[in-house]
Amino acid sequence: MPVITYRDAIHDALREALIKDDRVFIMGEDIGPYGGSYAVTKGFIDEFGPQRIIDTPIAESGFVGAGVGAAINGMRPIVEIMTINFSLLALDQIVNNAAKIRSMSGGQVKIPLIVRTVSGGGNQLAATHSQSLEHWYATVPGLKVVCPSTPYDIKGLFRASMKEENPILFVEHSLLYRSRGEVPEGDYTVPIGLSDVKRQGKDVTLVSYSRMVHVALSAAEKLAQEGIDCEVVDLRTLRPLDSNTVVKSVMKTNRAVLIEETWKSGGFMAEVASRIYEEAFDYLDGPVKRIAGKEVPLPYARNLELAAMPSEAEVLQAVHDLMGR
Amino acid sequence: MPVITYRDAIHDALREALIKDDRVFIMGEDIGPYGGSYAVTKGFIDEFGPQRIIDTPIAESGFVGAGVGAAINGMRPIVEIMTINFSLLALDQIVNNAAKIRSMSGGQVKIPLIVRTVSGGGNQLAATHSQSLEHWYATVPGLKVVCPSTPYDIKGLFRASMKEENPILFVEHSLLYRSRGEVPEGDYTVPIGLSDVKRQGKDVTLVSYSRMVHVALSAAEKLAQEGIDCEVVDLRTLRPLDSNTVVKSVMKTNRAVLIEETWKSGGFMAEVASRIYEEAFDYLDGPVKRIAGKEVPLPYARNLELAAMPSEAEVLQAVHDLMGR
Amino acid sequence: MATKQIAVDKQQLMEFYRQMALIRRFEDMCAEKYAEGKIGGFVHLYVGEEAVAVGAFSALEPRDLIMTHYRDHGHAIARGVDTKKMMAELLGKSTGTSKGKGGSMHIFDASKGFLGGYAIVAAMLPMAVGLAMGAKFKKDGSIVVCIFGDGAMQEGEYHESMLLASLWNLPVLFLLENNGYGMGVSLENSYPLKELYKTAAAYNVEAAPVDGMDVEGMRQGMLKAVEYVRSGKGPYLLEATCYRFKGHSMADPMSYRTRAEEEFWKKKDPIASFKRRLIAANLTTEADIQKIEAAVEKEVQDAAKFAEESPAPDVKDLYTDIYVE
Amino acid sequence: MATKQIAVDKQQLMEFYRQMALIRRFEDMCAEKYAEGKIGGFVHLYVGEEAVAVGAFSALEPRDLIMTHYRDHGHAIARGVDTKKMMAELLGKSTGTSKGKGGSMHIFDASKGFLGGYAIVAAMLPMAVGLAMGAKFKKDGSIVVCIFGDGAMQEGEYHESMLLASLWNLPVLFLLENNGYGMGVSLENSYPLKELYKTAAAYNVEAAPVDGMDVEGMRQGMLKAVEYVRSGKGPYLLEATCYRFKGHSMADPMSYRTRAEEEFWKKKDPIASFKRRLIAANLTTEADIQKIEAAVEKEVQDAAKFAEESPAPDVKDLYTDIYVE
Ligand SMILES: Cc1ncc(C[n+]2csc(CCOP(=O)(O)OP(=O)(O)O)c2C)c(N)n1
Ligand SMILES: Cc1ncc(C[n+]2csc(CCOP(=O)(O)OP(=O)(O)O)c2C)c(N)n1
Ligand SMILES: [Mg+2]
Ligand SMILES: [Mg+2]
Repeated sequence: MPVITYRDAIHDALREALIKDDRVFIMGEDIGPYGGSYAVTKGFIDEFGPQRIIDTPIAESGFVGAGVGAAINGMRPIVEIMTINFSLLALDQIVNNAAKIRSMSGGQVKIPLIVRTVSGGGNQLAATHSQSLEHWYATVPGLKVVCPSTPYDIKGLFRASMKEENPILFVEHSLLYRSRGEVPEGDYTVPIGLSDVKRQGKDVTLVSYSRMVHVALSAAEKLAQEGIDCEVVDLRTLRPLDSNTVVKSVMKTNRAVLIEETWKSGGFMAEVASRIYEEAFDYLDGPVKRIAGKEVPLPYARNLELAAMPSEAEVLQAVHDLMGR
Repeated sequence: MPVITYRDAIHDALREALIKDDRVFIMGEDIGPYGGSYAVTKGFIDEFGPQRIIDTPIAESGFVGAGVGAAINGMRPIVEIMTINFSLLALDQIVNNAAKIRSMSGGQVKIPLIVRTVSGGGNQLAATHSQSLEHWYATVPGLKVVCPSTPYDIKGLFRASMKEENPILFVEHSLLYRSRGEVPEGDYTVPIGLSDVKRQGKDVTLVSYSRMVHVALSAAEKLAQEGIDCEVVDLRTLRPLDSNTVVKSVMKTNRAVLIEETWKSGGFMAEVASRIYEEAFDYLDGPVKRIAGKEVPLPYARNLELAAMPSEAEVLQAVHDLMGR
Repeated sequence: MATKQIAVDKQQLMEFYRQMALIRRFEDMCAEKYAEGKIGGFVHLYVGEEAVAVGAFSALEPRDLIMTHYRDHGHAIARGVDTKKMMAELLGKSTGTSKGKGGSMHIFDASKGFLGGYAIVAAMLPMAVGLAMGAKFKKDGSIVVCIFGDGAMQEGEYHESMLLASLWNLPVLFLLENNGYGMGVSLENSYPLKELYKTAAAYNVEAAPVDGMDVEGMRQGMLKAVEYVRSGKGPYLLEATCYRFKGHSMADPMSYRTRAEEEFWKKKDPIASFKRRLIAANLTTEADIQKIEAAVEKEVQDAAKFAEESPAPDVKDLYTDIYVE
Repeated sequence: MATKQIAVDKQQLMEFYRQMALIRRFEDMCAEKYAEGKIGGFVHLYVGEEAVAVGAFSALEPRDLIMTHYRDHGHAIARGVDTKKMMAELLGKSTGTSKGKGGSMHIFDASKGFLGGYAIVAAMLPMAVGLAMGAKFKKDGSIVVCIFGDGAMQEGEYHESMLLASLWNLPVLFLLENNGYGMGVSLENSYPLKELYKTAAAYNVEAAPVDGMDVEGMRQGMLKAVEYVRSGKGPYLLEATCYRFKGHSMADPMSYRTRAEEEFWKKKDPIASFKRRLIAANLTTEADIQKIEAAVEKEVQDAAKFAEESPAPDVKDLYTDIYVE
């Protein structure tokens, strides 16, 4: 199977969507001649022209709201918000319009809108540019929130998103664009709302999504050398949340470590933990461990940034604690 | 002790702040001649004049950001956002400026800013006007989030907030303004970051905040008649979160029901539940129960609205389930 | 193409009268039902502003699309939305325009191109831009009309929407209902310019003022604007000066404007003055007017009856119409 | 009070030269350190725009306050912020202006009234309005200068801030650095008007354009604006036309503008052209210029050395400077 990057996988999926349906267009900041902040839409302006690859002014509420309106009026807009940090300026349009209009109209309209954005820290971009806020969106009925971690998943989940007629927040991770993985050439989709076991194991369940899946996988490799066999579950979709896969795994391993980038208090893993306790309480030897970002505005200096972000070392420590070693 | 309303308690606390310090001013939509959407600032325009009681244009990001700037430049602004729903339009100013500037400047400035707002549903205001979003803010380092449930607490917590030099989101509840309670005439404060046991009990711990505290208390009364003795813990502050008081209570009762208005998945009670499990796992007979808003955009029709909101009946049911009756 | 100066025939004039009378009577009925506690939430009456919607929409075609704010009853009626279904919506009934889920602020009838009232101030402006992107793509000759208040133009979304519409030369007509107040704050205290249409120059957008108390003038102003927009010249801002005779909503204390000012405007009552003109010009008689009033009365009584007799939504429908399955 | 036409003396002109040369050399050093991997995150160079900051700030007094965007090195240097501390900040050192927590986009020195660079486009505009509220309250004669780009004025916060500043007649000077691009999108493709200062009319705000490549012209334009604002007449919008010689940030692919355009602007290099003029007018000699360049070189080398030799922040400081205790 061809091995490609996460960037190429989403690039190809977008291109495919543009070719398939002329109601599809992309709009966002610097997606045209600049090629996108993360070079995802590179070349599109030449292939599809400025009618379908629309550079927007720096007006997030305006162009995201325009995406909602275009979706109502029969288009299939894909709106790119450069990073999830800037989505705060468009949050009202997403939360109060995109997510609610179908319900408020008694089902009279559909909002087939994909809002693509980029989450996460680790690039020394400091406090305002390094946040993981997808869990806020994941609490909102009417939205779906998708957070792929691999080239395979990003392509498959994007295809599934294009088949939906619901508003979707599609959250990529800035540090994953160069990561590589197998992606079949043919057509396939990855269903929205299904967690994925990325590694089988019997001793401890590591739960995460997006970039932290790779931290979990790498920790699992190290732990395997010590004879600790970790199962790694990738949530893939935060809303709807498939906790069954997680719970089933924990019923097998009796132990769980949950890993996410955002601040711990009120992070998404509090929800995942709650589901585990609620559905597998009697299978647990003790509390699950939550590993998350430290509760600080992410500092610029590299050493502080690293100290503030969840690390593999913390995962190893948590597993060791759980295994009593 | 005099018995006054929640509205009068915050009105009095604001008035006191205005009298005490001439750097204090209030700004927000319709707080002047209109008297405030919930009549909290009634009469202030006559007493303090338009320099200190500033009606703003409908420009939430603008005037909340102006509050941050004024705080940096030596003022003590109290900014009113009519409801927490509209705070979405000012979220970037709160999350990326108010909460982070002190850290990003290496501690060079202080942001003594109080943002007052109103949360919650139950007035048939439909999907966009009935949300409880304080838990999003409660995840943000740099902010404090205060949610008083009684006249005593609102006055005491507001006084404590005025003594802080940190940005505070002060969240009131629209259905509590008419509620009454004892408030001493003298000076007192209620510390930020301390949960409060509103009712002592030994069988089950009911945890909530803001209006849901009253649902919990009312349920506790009914349960008392059946011989079930509930302890009711009012979180009062979501950030910093005092989970000790909750954990201590659960260690005594071995059972907990958590009640909040917002949507269940990713709600704040997932965090509270996680803390309980993490710190009192061995004291629990089984999973704690979470009661929350149904995961729908809140509908207008009264019967649907009631069905969507957490109810006393659900609390009774949850307690009965936990007690095995 | 020169502006079509379609001579308005008698029939059309009488239809104007009927629509305005219907709106006025409908609003009175809303006030009654609100007082009876049968309508909940916020209700914003259109009394005094009837000429704006009636004159304006007479210039539209069925294929055109409309989005408006929460003060939407008059717009819906002028667009021909069924008053029975509207009143049922207001009473929270399953037969309502949104099956009872939207309420007063969210009247919606996609079959009439009436794409909703919106309760978040200015939220529909960016969406209207998006609708116009769809209209432009489809090349079906439709235009979009977006109605908003003088308060809404204070929000940043006004700026972003005007900018996008102009930059992309979209067929959207911004109809600004300048009634001089946003809730209790007068325009004087909330915008540093008197003639709001002049702000269009900042976006290179064509604009004009029109007397919103004069239904025929409204139609003429609107015909010109519609022609401009439909011909592909780009967006247009039409500022209709008007006055709301009632409070902002049913909950308004009405403490912020003078009786003298109200009297001044009541002399310009769009219905009474139009009637005087019709009779003076011998275009109608008191008897004819009485007949219209009687028909209107019957329609509104029928609407109320229909609404009262309709069933509330089934609680099972709490979860329907949120996602497209 | 008439505009003070202070004759700029030779010493001042040489100081202009020194500051511009210092900025240019500092930025080159940043590029070097970035290439060496010693500076992380985003770095936005001010090369080409030096005359704007230097000319503008020469018209200010020490008591005045400044807020700017992430392209802030030049502004900080022109305001006299210590280049050692700045370079240390860029290298993420504890001796940096923000102790390494802010980085390139957040240079901050409250002792100089330099209240920060901000990385969220337009976020500082509302805050500057608030600073001006404070200045007006204190009646200390200070004014606020807010620097932002042509891209920032596309955000809704521009609208809200101009509106508030005008309505409340605040002493804030909006200095618009129009360099023709927001990242890779040209103004042509992002704003429907060429002369951006004309947007001020929509807010009844005084405005003027100025040549941002000419340091003396900048000073003159700014003196006029400062006098207007300081005299209490209200806000002012000064549009400085300029050009950035480098990419948007160090990560810019530079695929969106023509070499011819770049050449056109490089002929107007604010430093080279100023030098030619000084020499032609016999105000200086090549030898004097060499002396300045040497001093500048030494300052920047010293700054680099200081930064390199400074220690990284202590990891214990991860949790400091977030809240005021
Ligand atoms: C974002 C937001 N802020 C505030 C409100 C509260 N609010 C509702 S209507 C209104 C006044 C709007 O005035 P205008 O746009 O002039 O419309 P009018 O009511 O006069 O028709 C305000 C402040 C809101 N609904 N949404
Ligand atoms: C709210 C927000 N949206 C987008 C960005 C990404 N971004 C950073 S700088 C920039 C361009 C700003 O251009 P301009 O204001 O003209 O300043 P210049 O860089 O030209 O000096 C963009 C889009 C951001 N930082 N914040
Ligand atoms: Mg109005
Ligand atoms: Mg620019």
